Amino acid sequence: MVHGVVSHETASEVSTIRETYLAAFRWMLLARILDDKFASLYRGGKIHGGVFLGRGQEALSVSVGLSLRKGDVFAPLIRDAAGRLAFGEPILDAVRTYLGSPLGPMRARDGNVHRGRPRTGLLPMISHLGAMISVVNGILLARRLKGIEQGVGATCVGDGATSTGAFHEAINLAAVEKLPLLLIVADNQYAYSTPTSRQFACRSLVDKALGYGVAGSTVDGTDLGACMQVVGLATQRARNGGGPQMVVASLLRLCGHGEHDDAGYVDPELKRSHLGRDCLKVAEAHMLENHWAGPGEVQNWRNDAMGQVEEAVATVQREPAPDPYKENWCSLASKNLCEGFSGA
Amino acid sequence: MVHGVVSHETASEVSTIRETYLAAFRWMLLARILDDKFASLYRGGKIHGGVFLGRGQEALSVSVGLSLRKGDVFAPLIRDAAGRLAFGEPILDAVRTYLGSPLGPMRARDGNVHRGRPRTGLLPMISHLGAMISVVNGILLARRLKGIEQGVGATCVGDGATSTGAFHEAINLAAVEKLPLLLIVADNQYAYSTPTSRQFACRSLVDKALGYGVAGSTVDGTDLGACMQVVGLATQRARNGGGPQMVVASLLRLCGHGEHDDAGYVDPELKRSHLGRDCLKVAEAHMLENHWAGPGEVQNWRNDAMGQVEEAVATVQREPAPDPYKENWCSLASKNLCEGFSGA
Amino acid sequence: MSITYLDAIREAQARALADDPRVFVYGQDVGAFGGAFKATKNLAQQFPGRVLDAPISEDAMIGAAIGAAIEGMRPIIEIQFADFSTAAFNQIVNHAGAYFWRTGVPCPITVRLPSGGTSGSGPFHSQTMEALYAHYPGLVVMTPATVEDAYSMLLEAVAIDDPVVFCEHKLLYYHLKAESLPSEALPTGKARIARTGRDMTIVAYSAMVHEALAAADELAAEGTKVEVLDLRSVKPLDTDTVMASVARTGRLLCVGEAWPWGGVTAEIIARVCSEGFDLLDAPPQRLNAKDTPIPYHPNLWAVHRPTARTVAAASRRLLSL
Amino acid sequence: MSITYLDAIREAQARALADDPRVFVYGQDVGAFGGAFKATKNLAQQFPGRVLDAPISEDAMIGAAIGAAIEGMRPIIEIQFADFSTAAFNQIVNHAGAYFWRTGVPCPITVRLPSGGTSGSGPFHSQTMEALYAHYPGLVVMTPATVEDAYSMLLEAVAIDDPVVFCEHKLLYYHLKAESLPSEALPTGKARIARTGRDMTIVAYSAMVHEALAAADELAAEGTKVEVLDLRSVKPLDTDTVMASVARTGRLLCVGEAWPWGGVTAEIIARVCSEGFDLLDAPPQRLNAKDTPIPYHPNLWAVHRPTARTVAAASRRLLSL
Ligand SMILES: Cc1ncc(C[n+]2csc(CCOP(=O)(O)OP(=O)(O)O)c2C)c(N)n1
Ligand SMILES: Cc1ncc(C[n+]2csc(CCOP(=O)(O)OP(=O)(O)O)c2C)c(N)n1
Ligand SMILES: [Mg+2]
Ligand SMILES: [Mg+2]
Repeated sequence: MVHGVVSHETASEVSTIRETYLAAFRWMLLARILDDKFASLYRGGKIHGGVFLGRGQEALSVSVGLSLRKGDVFAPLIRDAAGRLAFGEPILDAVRTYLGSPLGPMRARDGNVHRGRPRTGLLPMISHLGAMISVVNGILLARRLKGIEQGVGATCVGDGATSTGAFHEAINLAAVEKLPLLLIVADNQYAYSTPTSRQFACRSLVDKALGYGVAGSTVDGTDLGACMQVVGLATQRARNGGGPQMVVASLLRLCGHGEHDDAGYVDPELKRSHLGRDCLKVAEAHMLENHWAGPGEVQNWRNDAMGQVEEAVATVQREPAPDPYKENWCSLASKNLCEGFSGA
Repeated sequence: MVHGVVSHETASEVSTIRETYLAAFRWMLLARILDDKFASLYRGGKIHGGVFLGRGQEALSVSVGLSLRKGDVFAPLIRDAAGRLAFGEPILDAVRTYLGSPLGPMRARDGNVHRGRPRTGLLPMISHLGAMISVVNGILLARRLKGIEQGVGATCVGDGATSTGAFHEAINLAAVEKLPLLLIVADNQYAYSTPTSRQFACRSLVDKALGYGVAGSTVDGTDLGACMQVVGLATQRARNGGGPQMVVASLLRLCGHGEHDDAGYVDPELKRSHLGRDCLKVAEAHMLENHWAGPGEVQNWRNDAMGQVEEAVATVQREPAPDPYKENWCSLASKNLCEGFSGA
Repeated sequence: MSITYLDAIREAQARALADDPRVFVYGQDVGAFGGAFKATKNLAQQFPGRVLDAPISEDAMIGAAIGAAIEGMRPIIEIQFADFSTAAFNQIVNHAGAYFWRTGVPCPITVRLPSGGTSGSGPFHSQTMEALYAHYPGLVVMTPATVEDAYSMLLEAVAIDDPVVFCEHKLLYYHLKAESLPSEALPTGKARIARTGRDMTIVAYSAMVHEALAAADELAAEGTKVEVLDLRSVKPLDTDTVMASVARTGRLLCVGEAWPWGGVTAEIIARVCSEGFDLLDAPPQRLNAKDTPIPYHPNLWAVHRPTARTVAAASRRLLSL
Repeated sequence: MSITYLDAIREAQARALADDPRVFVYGQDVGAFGGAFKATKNLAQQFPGRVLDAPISEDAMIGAAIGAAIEGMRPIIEIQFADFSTAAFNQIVNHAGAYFWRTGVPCPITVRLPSGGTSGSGPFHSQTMEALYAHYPGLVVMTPATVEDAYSMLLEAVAIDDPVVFCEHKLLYYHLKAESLPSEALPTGKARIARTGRDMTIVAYSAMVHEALAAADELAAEGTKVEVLDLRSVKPLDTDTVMASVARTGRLLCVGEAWPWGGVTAEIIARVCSEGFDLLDAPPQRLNAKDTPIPYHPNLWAVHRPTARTVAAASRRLLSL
C-alpha cells in the first residue's frame, strides 16, 4: 500500500512541484469561489432544486483532474467542481447547468451536478450512487477491444456510495478485466447525515482493495501535496498497466450535504480535528510558508477567479430560459421510432 | 484468520468427534443418494424443469446444517441437500418440491431447490443470487429488536454469487449491525461454466472479509473433519457475539451446473487435483482408516438411505398432481384486496 | 392547528410505533436526522432503538425488511427518493411480492416511496413508479392524495398482512394542509369521489387529484360539472366506483403523472372499456406525462406533466367529442 | 435446411459480429460455453476476443455496455434469464434510457432477455418484462414472434442508435422453425398481419402470437375468420395497423403473457378506445396471465398463461357480445 509521504526532491523537481501546486491551488480557488457563488444564488432563490458543494474536498478533487490527460475519461461525482475545472470543464457549463440555460451541455433537461460532455470524456453522473463506475469500465473495455490501450478512466465516490451494490459489481469487474480504472473514494466522514460507523465496519475503506485484488492507497485529503502525489502515482500505475487503483482519502465535508442542510449533525470534535482542516487554507499557508507565492499574488488569483465566475454568471443570466414548446419531447436518437402519444 | 487445523484431542473428545463425524457422514450419504435419485428421475423425464445437485459439496454443506440448532435460521442455496437434511428438512419436502406435489411446502407453485419453511427457520431461496443474505440479516435484526439475542443465521453462496451487488450490500449491512451471520462461500471453481479467473481477481475470496470488517476463515471443502471444525468454530463465534463470520471453502463441483449440463468445460487438471476429491469418499476412507466404522456398517447406512429415498419417492408418486381449478390465484394474504381480473 | 401531508406521514409512523411493538423504521438518514424530508423527525428520540439509519444499500434494506417481516415485525422502510427504489427492485417485486404466494407466510413490509415531480428536481428525483409495482403480483400500491389519506392509509399499510408500496407525493408534503387527523377512513381499495359532477368523470390519483380538482373549478365556471375520483390505491384499483361514475357521466378522462406507455391510465381505460363499454358516450381519454425523462428546468417540467390547464383542455376536448 | 428461432438469434449475432467491428457480445457463460441456451454457440471461437464471459454482475454488465456504446461500440448483452434483469434495472431504465435525451449522445446497446414461460421453470425463470421497459422513456422494446423476426430484428436492434430491450421467447427457441433466414423485413415499429380475417382482431406478440394463431385455426373450423396481428415491437407500438384491422373487424381481443395489471394489452385497448372508439362494434377484451407469480408445475402453468384454448374461448365470448 502506498502512502502519501513527502520525499526529497532535486531543485528542478521542486520547481515542477511548485508549478503544479500553484496551478492546482488556482483551480481549487476557482472551484471554491464558483461553489460559493452557487450557494449565494441558491440563497437568493435563483437556482432551481438543490446545490451541492465540494467545500473541503478541492485538494483531492483537483488532484484527480490534474492527473488526467486529454483522452482520459473522468466521471466526477457531487463534490468535484475542482476536478472538473482542472480536467477542462468550462465554468460556463457549470453555470448554465445550475441556472438551467438551454445553451448548457444538458440543455436545461438535467441540472446542477448532473452535467458533462461524454464526447470530451467528461461523463454526466446519474443520481444513483455507484452507477458511474461501470460506465467508465465500459469505455476502457471498449478501447481495449478497439486496440487502443491508452487512457485511464477516473471516477469519484463518497464513503456512502461504497455500500451500493453498483460499486461492488463495478470494481470487481474492473479487477477481473484489469482495467486502467482510478477509483477515488472521498471518505468525508458522512453520507448525508449518516456517520461512517453506520455505513461500514472495516478499519479503513482501503481494506476493500485487497478483497478485489486491486491496488489501494490512502491519503490525507486535507493536504494538497499529498493528494497530488498519491493520486498522481496511482494514475501512473493505472496508465502503466497496473490495473485498477483505489485511493481512499480522509477528509471532512465542510458544508451541508446540500445547501438546504445546515449539517448540524457533524461532530464538533471532527471539525476541530486534523480532518476538519480546510484544504484550501492549508494549501495557501503551505505556499506562503514556502515562499511559492506571496499574499498579493493569491489575492490577484482570487480576484481573477471572482471575475471569471461573475462574468460567467452574468452571461448566463442574460441567456433565454428553455422554451418547452420548442422541445420535440423525443427520447430516442432514432426520431422515426418516437411515438406521438395523444394524451402526453 | 482461522484455518482448519487438526489439534490434539482427549479420548472423550475423540469419541464425540467420531459420533458427529459418523452422523455427518450419514447425512452426506443420504444427500448424495437423494441427489442421485433426482438425477435419475430427471433422466427418466419425471421431473419438470432442472435438477441441481450438491455432489462434492456435501462435507461443507452438512457442516453448516449440523452446526446449527433449533431456533437458528438457515438459507441454503442450490447445492445444500446435505445441509438441509442435517438442519431438519424432511426428505419428503425435497421430493415433493421436485415432483411438484401440492402437499409439499411450496405446493407445486415453486420447485426443485426453491423450497423451505420459513416458520421453521428454513428459508426458500429465490433464484436471484445473493438475495437471501439480507433476508437472513433481517431475521437476526428483528430478533435483536425483540430482545431475543440468540440464534445465528447461516446462508451459503457460491463463488459466482460473490460478484452480485446483493452479496455486497448484505454482508456490509451485517457487519455494520454486527449480526450473528454465518456466510459460507463454496468456492467450487466455477459459476456455471465460468472459471473463477473471470469472476474475481483477489487471491482468495476470504480476502474480502477484511474489507467488510468481518472474521474470515478458509477450509478445505473436501475434508469433512476440517469443515466441521472450521464451520463449527465460526458458528460458535457468531453465537458468542463475534459478529458476521465468512467461511470460504475450496472444492470442486463434481457434476454439471444442472443435470442438463455435462460440465465438459471443467479443467481435467482440477479434477485430478486435491480439490477434485470426492468428499464423500474421503470421509468414508477416513472412517474406515480410523476404524470408526466398518465397510458393512457403511453398506447398511447406504441401504437405509436408499430405502428412505425410495420410500419417499414412492409416496410422492402416489400423490395427486395439483389441480389448477382449485387454485384461488390470489397473491395476497389479504384476500379481500385481491382483484379479480376479467381477462386473466 | 394545521397539519401538512408530511406531518400526517410522520404522525402515522409515530402512532404505528406507539401502538405496535412490531413496528420499526429503517432507512437512510431516518434516525437522529429525521430523514431527508423530515418525515421521521423526532421519531428516533421518541422511540429509541426503533428508528435506524441504513447504509446506502437499498437492495439489502428491503431484504432485511423481508426477513424482519417473516420474523413477525412490521418494518417501515423509507427509500430516500422513489427513484432509488430501482436499486431495490428485485427484492421488492421478486422476493416480497412473491413471498406469500410461494410460502403461505405473509410478508408485511411497508415501503415508503417519496415520489413525483417537484420543481428543479430533474430526471432522478421526480419519478412516480406505481405502474411498475402494480404490474407485479403480490404488492399493494397506495397513492394517497390527501392529508387524511396520507395518515390513515399509512397506518393501514402497516396493519395489512401484505407488502405495501406507499407512494407519497413530495409536491404535497408542505402545501397540502388539513385541520386535524382523521379517526376513520375508507377501506383500502375504495376510491373516493373527490367532487361530484354529472358531465364527465376525471379519474386521478396522488398529486394529479389536485390538478383535476383545479381543472374542475375552472370548468365549473364554464358551466361544466366534472366529477373527480381519487383512486387512493392503484392496486387494488376500484373499478366499481369508476364504472359507477362513468355510468352517471358517460365520459371518462384518466390523468396520471407517470409516463404515457402503460400505467394507471391505460389500466383504467382497459377495464372500463372491456367491462363497461356501453356506459361511455364518448371515447375515453387520458393525459399523462411526456415520454421523456423528467426535465430539470421548471419551464420544461411544467409542460412535461399534466397540470390543471392541460387537464381542463383535455376535458373540454372530451366534452366536444 | 431448417433453422430454429434460437439458431436465428445465434446467426444474427454472428452476422453482426462479422459485418460490424463495433459489435461485441458480453454476458454470463456466453464465451467458450456458448451461453446457457447456446445462443452464442461457437461465436467466441469464430470471433476471438469479442465474445466475453461476464461475472454475475448484471448492473455492472449493463453499465459497461453503456460505456462501450458511448465509446462507439455496439454491445450485445445477454442476461441469462430475463428475470435477472431486475438486477440491472437501474442501469437499463435510468442510465441507458435517459442517455440520449440528457446528453444528445446515443447509447446503442442491445440487451437480450431470454423471456417467457416454459414448463417447470417457475416464478424466477419465466417472466416477460416488456411492460416495465416500455413504460420508461428512451428504450425500444422488441418482442419477435417468428424465426425471421428473431433474426432480422436482432440485426436491427444492433443497428439502431438507441438502447433496445430484445425480448426473445424461450418457448420458441427450439420448436419454431423456418426454412431460411430472411433477407428483408418489416421496419421496426411495424406490426405484421399474421393471419387475415374479417370477424375479429386478435393482437398478440411473442409466443402468444402462436397461441392466437392456433385459436384462429380452431375458430376457422367453426366458420369464424379471425385476423391475428403480431406487434413485433411493443415500443414503438404500431397503433395504426391495429386500428386499421379493428376498422375492418370491429372486434378486438388483446393477448399477452404478462401479468394483467397494465402492460401491453391495457396500452393497446387504451389507444384503440381513445383514438378509434367508433371502430369498435363490441367491448374490446383482453387476456393475460393470472395475477400471481408464474407457477412451477406444468398443470398450474398451463392455466396461468393464456393458451390457444383460452384465447379461443375469449374469442367466442367476444363474438357473442
Ligand atoms: C442508490 C442511491 N441511494 C440514495 C441516494 C441519495 N443520496 C444522495 S447523496 C447521498 C449521500 C452520499 O454520501 P457519500 O457517498 O458519502 O457522498 P458525500 O455526499 O459524502 O460526498 C445519498 C444517500 C442516491 N443518490 N443513490
Ligand atoms: C442475479 C443472477 N444472475 C444470474 C443467475 C443465473 N445463475 C444461476 S446459478 C449461476 C451460477 C452460480 O455460480 P456460483 O455462485 O459459483 O454457484 P455454484 O452454481 O457454483 O454452486 C448463474 C449465473 C442468477 N441465478 N442470478
Ligand atoms: Mg460521504
Ligand atoms: Mg461456483
